[in-house]
Amino acid sequence: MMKRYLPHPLLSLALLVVWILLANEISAGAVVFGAILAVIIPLITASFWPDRPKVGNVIAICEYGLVVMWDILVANVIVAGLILFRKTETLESKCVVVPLDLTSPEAITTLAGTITMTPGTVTIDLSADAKSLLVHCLHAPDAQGVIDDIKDRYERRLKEIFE
Amino acid sequence: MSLTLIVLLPFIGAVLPAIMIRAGRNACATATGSVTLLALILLMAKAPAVISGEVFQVSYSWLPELGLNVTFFLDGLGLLFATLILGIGLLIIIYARFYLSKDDPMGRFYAFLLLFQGAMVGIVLSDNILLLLVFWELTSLSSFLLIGYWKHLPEGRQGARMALAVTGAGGLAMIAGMLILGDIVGSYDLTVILQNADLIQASPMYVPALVLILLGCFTKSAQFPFHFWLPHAMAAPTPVSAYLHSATMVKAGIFLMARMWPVLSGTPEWFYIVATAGLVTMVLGAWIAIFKHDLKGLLAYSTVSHLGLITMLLGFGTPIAAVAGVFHIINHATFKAALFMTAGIIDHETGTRDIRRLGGLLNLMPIAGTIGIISAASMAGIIPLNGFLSKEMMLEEAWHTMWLDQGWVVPLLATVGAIFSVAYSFRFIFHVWLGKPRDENLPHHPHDPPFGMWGPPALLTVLVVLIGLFPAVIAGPLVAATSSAVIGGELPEYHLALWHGLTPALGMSVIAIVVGALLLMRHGALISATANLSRPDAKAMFDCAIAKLVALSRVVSDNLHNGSLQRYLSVMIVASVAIGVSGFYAEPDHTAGTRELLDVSPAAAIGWVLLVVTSIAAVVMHHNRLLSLLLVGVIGLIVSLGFIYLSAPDLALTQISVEVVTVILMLLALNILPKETPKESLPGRKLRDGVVSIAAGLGIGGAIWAIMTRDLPNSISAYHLANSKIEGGGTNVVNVILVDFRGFDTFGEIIVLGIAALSIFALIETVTQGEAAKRLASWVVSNRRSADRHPMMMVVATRVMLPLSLMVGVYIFLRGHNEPGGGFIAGLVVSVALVMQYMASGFGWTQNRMKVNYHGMIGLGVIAAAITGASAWVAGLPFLTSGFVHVHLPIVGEFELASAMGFDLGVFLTVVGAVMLALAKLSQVERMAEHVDVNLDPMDHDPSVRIATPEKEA
Amino acid sequence: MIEYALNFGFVCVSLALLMNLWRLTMGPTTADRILAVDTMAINAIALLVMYGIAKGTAMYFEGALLFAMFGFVSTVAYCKFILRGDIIE
Amino acid sequence: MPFVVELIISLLIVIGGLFLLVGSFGMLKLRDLLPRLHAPTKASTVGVGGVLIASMLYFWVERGHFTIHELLITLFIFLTAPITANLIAKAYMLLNVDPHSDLPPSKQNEGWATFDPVGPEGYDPSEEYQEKEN
Amino acid sequence: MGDWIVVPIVLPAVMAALIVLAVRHYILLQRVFSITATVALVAVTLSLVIFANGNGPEMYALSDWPAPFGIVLVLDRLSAMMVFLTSILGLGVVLFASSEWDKRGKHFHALFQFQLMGVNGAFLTGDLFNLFVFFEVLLIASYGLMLHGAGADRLKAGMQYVVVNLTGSALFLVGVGMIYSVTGTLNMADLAIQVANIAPGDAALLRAGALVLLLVFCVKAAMVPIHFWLPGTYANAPAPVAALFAIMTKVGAYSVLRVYSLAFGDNAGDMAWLAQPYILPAALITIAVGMIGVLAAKRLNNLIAFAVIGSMGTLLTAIGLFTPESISAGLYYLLHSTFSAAALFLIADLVVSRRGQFGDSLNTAPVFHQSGFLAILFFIGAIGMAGMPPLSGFIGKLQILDASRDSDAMVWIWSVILVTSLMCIIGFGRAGSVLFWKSASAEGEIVVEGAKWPVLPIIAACGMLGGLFALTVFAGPISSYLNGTADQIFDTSQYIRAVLGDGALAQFGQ
Amino acid sequence: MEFLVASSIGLLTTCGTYLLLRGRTFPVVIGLALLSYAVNVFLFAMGRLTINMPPILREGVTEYTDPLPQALVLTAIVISFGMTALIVVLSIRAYLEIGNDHVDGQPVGEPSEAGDKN
Repeated sequence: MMKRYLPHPLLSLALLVVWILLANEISAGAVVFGAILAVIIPLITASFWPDRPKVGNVIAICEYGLVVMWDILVANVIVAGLILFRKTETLESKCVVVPLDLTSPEAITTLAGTITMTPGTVTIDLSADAKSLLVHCLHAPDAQGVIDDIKDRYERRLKEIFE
Repeated sequence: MSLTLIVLLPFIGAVLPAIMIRAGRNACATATGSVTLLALILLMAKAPAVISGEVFQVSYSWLPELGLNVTFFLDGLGLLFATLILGIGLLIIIYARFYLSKDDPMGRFYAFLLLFQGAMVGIVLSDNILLLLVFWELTSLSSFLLIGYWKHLPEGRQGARMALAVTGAGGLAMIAGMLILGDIVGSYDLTVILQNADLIQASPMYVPALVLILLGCFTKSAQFPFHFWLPHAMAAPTPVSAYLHSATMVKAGIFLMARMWPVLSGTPEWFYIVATAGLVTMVLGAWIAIFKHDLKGLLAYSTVSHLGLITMLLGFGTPIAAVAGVFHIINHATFKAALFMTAGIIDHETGTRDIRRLGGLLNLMPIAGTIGIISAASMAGIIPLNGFLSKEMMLEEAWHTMWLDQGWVVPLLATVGAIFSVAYSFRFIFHVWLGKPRDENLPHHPHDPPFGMWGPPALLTVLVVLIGLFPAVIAGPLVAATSSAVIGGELPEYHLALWHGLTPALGMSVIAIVVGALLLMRHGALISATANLSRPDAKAMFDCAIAKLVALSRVVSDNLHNGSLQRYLSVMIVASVAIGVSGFYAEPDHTAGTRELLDVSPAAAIGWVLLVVTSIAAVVMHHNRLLSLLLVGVIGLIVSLGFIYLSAPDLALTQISVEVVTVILMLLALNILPKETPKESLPGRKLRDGVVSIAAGLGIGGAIWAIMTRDLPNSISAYHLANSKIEGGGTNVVNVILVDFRGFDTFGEIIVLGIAALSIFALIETVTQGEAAKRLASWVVSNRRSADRHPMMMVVATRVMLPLSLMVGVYIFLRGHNEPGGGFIAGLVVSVALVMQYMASGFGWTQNRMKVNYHGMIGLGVIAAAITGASAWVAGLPFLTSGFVHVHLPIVGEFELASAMGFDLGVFLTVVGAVMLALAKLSQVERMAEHVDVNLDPMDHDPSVRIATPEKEA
Repeated sequence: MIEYALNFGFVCVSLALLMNLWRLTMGPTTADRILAVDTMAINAIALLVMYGIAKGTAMYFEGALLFAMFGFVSTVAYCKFILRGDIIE
Repeated sequence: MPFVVELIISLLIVIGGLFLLVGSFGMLKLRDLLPRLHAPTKASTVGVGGVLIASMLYFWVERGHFTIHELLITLFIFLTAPITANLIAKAYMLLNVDPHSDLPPSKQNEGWATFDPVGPEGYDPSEEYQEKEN
Repeated sequence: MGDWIVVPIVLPAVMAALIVLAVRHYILLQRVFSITATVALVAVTLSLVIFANGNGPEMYALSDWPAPFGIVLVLDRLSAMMVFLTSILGLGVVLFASSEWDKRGKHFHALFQFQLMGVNGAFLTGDLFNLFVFFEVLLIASYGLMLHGAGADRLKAGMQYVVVNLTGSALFLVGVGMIYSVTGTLNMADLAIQVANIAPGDAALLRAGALVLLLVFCVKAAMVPIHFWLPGTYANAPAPVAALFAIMTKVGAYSVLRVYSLAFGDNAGDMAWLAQPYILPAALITIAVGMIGVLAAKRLNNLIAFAVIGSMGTLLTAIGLFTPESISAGLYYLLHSTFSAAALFLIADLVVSRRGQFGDSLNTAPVFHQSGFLAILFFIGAIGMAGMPPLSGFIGKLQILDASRDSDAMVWIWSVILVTSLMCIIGFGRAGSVLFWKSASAEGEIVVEGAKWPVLPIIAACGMLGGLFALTVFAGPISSYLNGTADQIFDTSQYIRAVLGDGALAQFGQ
Repeated sequence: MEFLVASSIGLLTTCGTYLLLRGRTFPVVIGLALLSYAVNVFLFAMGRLTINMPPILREGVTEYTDPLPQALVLTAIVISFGMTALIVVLSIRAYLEIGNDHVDGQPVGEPSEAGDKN
């Protein structure tokens, strides 16, 4: 019953939030209407969401979010400095390969997205069997350090969230 | 009433032969003949009264505003011609029954013939010159059909076309002339016009009218210099020649000159044009006739000559000459019809019409011979036949006529004409009937034809003799009645008699006969003497002229319409700039505007720079198509930013949404099209295009500058602003205008979208046929392709975005009435969300999950909008009238429900349906070209599933 | 003070847009140009939001939202075109 | 309005503007596409983010009504920016990079997705599929 | 007439949507729907004509907004006549197409109904921008129909047609925009008042805008030098569509007549009869170009297409004179040329479909089936087109000549019309001779599979010719209706009163 | 500001027209797109330019820009979108059928290598 009419509770919740964000008010009307939509739209789009994702552990999500936020801020400043003050010739740009332990496509995508959003690294490709990420670093004298950083800071947490 | 019936009968009868032909040839001929006979009887019933001076008239209203009415009248002139037409027509019908072979479609022949007959009767009985024109042109058309009756003969076709062209041209000239005439008099009624001779001749438009009308007459009656078509019309079957060229069609011109004689004649212009043309035609026609070896050719030119004679008589402008003309009309009709039929008999019996192969036929076919000889003698003007009488009268008149103050010109030329006339008539007698057979190997062995063929000419020949012997008795009353109708006043003194004493005319006659006979005796020498004279071949000249005309037309037309879109567009653009500028400067009344201008903010200036650079770059780099597309996208972005800056949020939203979908469409297209535009424009071309474009830009820029610098006058939009909230129930005035004030525009607009999608669908559905399918089948993917079709990251992200986007779509839709948004933008948002799925996950996978039929959506959308509109009818209000209520629900609170939302929903559905249908269809072509199959997997590789068991969903 | 900040912001974004324009027209690769367009869209969003602050109205929010969404879609479409030729396969 | 809030808003706007500028400047300055790709991420994170937060604060404090829909834009950007970067990079690599000499190996069974096809040989995912009307 | 006024627009639209929604897979049902709808349309429009004949103009305010603020439809004698003509023509076309043509592509009937909707809307609307919308509806439907069944030549011609008309649409917006920018209105009746009271300094802009708009209308009406789209389009369009297009050019002519007599007529002060000096010479050249094309044509369909250009020139000449008499004559000719063009295109298709691989090229080919019967039809059609008696073309031309006698350009008009008539006669004579006569001298016989006696197409073609006969026989009553129409057009106060009420007339100086 | 808008419209028209006059379908389509931008802005500017006066009714606000041209432009944008879609598909269809994308009067079926003669 629940499964049938509310196939993705988390999605529905997210949509309700989105609706409130859109309507830009937290009123009874908005919530009711948002709730209706939050039920209907997942039903309509259910076929696009075949049995995934399995997400749990809200605390882990929040922790991950905060870590990423902080990293983004820091990395932004660093990269801004690189762009503004380093001569381009002295930048050690290179591609590094990050082998993956994650298997869920959602998790991989989130990881790749996180890598990109933290300035200084951009995910530019994935291996065909989705077991490695190709990451381009703007300035990475220490390639292995970057890989370790990624695996430690992000992948580990994502593993907790998704699996 | 019966007058109308006389005209109508042949037309009605024209249907009969086509039906009756199935009943056999005799039945067909009988039916046709009885129709004509009936008309003739009706006519004859009126003859006595007409001859005694009565005029019958009948009138029906047809197009009174124009003065075009169906009015007929019957006076002496009409009677004469109608009798000739119907009488000879009847004879021809009988004759043709026997003349036409079994292979000839007789039904068609009789139908055309009756059509023609009706048209001719119409001409001579019309009391309205516009009606007369109708019949006039009808004769041209029906004679076209008759002349071209033997359609397998090239001569027939060419002759028919030539006749149509010449007489048609004359007819057109006559239209103008008649209209002028009607304008002068103020009426198109012939009877009225005939009363107003003074008015007409005093009018400054007299000469143009005269010339135009005469053009019609001369072409129809084959007067010099329009005589050339007649001999070529001889390709028609002989009954046609006999009918058209003796008594009827060619006489139409004569008829009209006679008809108009009271009002047009008597002026020097009339005399010099008509008499001269007649004189020249008479002499020229006769001269040419001498050299014709074809029997019908000889007769044709003799007809030309005789028509010239009559024309000349009418041209003299004196009553007595007119009488002579009228008399000759009768005489010519009798002997010429008989002669044509005789020629037809000869042709029919011997299989040839070449005089050089004939001879001594009198012995073989005595009856036909007798008929032919008598008629030809009449044509030569031999006493005591009717031809002699009228020729005498003609010579008599010629004797008195001064031409440019010279007394000798006309008599001399008239005599010369008579000499030639005698020569060719005698030739017809001596070379055909008398002497020895010249060719023993004639196609057929000649003998007298059946009665049906010789009866009609025999009857006419009897008339020839009788009129000659007892002119006053037989023809007198008719001539008198006709002449008085022609002259329109008192008849002059004249005698229809064989003997007038020793007059100059008699002397001229004698000279003509003697010299003519001498000429014939020296015929061989004459032919060899003139063999080297260049004889302009009228047909060749005509053909050449037409060919030149056609070639010239082709040059003009083909060079003008060279198939180059560039030319068409540049002409159009130049024209629009020119007409706009000319309108602007038509009067120097423009004043510069006084509106206070806005300041330029730095951001606006930067936007402007962006726009300028990207626009120019789009032109400069247009050879790289992808790049130009990219640049267009940027321009769209800037334009929508501009809209936002300039207080038009709705526009900006629409612009950006449309932009994206357009880009996707164009990318789909570009995949098929070449990726580069070759550099093929020459510098001159570029310069020209540049000038044109700059002109267009300056024009439009100048216009908008002039507009923006002045204040807006009182606009109707003030009302929209004032009533949007109160009456329309929405605070977004633009949206209220769209769905309410001008909802009908939007209704049309969504239909445009729907049609576009349907057309796209239809266009692509046929791609599987013909050349396109072959090209697609042999398509080679040239570019390097990435290996992963559906990058995993993208797939995942777009799936997350789908519900979000739908949410946004709903949001945009719902707020449209009060805030920027609305059904259209929402529709595009949703479409784009769906397109994203197509792009990320592939067509097959997505399509399998879309349970929506886009066709249905379009239809549903339009119907939803229409039903919303029509629901106002229930309330007795006009289409699309919207209503709104404020609904109060617990928890949710108050919100507004407007019927306009139903309309907007229709918009939404149509937009989504149309966009998706178009894109889905277009992508189908791509797949056909790429030779790749659709993807059914959620993504190329799903690491969590560990391959090998691809999920399959319905 | 906010006004000055906004003006500064406008100048920054404007300059940024000009730089994007340079990249857009100069290339050298098509990918560069696509990147430039994408960045332009981002800058435009920022511009819109700042403009909304300057005018004190939330009316431009939807504009920004749609810019974000459509900017993404068109960029994806361009890239897909280069990658696969066929953007809906 | 409290001066502090005003200051914060102003600072956020200035920072956002600066990062936007730096992002575009980087795109201008860096030599090659892949490094350039790094630049706009600043614009899309801190640049736009700063401005959006400023906007939220401004409307909240200055106009007195709590606006949160800016977050939605942020959400969108966070969701989309990695994808665009990824795709642009892939497009660039496809045309300008040789996978064997310019890229490190994937160290896996299969190579980088842009260049090497996926899945077992011979598998045709589109069997049984019939195109519907649309 | 109330709500019935909007029915000629809504009925086809809904019917088209219904066809798409419900019966798009069933050609037979599509035909039934389409024909039924068209018959109903004929009935409705006929009653509109009858109503208009007995009453003054009537306004229908859509969405119930008072004019000039909302969109209005206006039913007067002119618009009633035009929608009636459209529906009659539509009936012929749909009958013709329902035999076989509609199967050669998709969505024929839906597009066809949308096309009718667009045309009817353009005739009925009293709003300048709404006119634009309906122009677009009818154009885009015509694009779809024109490309129906595809084929290389058709696609090539279609491309040109579409691009030219898109450019035209852009110009339309420019023109409307300029007019709005100085008058502040879109309603035609209101426009008439605003034009009469225009501020002197704004007049130049108004003139420029109005003339640009004129050019756009003339693009549709295929006036030289913006006629280029027509020959290729008409010659390559599917026959029933080409026949339907006979009304498309008339939309342009109608718009010229409507706008430039209402808003730029007698009361427009300095701008009175603004369009006249531009239209008249161009129209005469149009006739000449058309008839030169007739002479030059190497294909039957081209021949007819150029003849259509010529007839449009004649029509525009009459309209360009802007006198009650000339308008009345022009409208008569409009009716005539619609039927004759449609008839000729339909007949041409019957001929072409029987000539096998010879198609419509004017070359000698062997005899084909039913050539005798078709020759008669062609002959009648050609007579009509060339303006030969006794059919309505002659009467129409006569009326136009008659109406132009007081014009300064009388000599020009007369000589051009008459001389070109001759060219038309020669051209059609040559064509007919090649098609139907010369074949007798060629060997063999063409046998085309399936070309028997298609009932519906022949009925349709004969019906169109029947229209010519009806016009001829009932020339009197029709002309008196048209005279009334012309008077109504010239008495603009009737129209304005109907739309805006009595109060507005005070500003109009009447 | 007005001058910027006017010159932009002029420039867009010029560029659009120039591309419209090229001999291949794709530039023509691009040209039409530019032209329709120009015309849309033109029509929009009919209501004169205003800044920050969107026609969304608000309490206490009395000055709005002219909403009517905006509504007209909206309609025009949508219509030109439909038209563009159609012509894009048409250009593909014609290219597939004819084998080239000329619009400059080249004969059907033969790609031209020669320079532009017109």
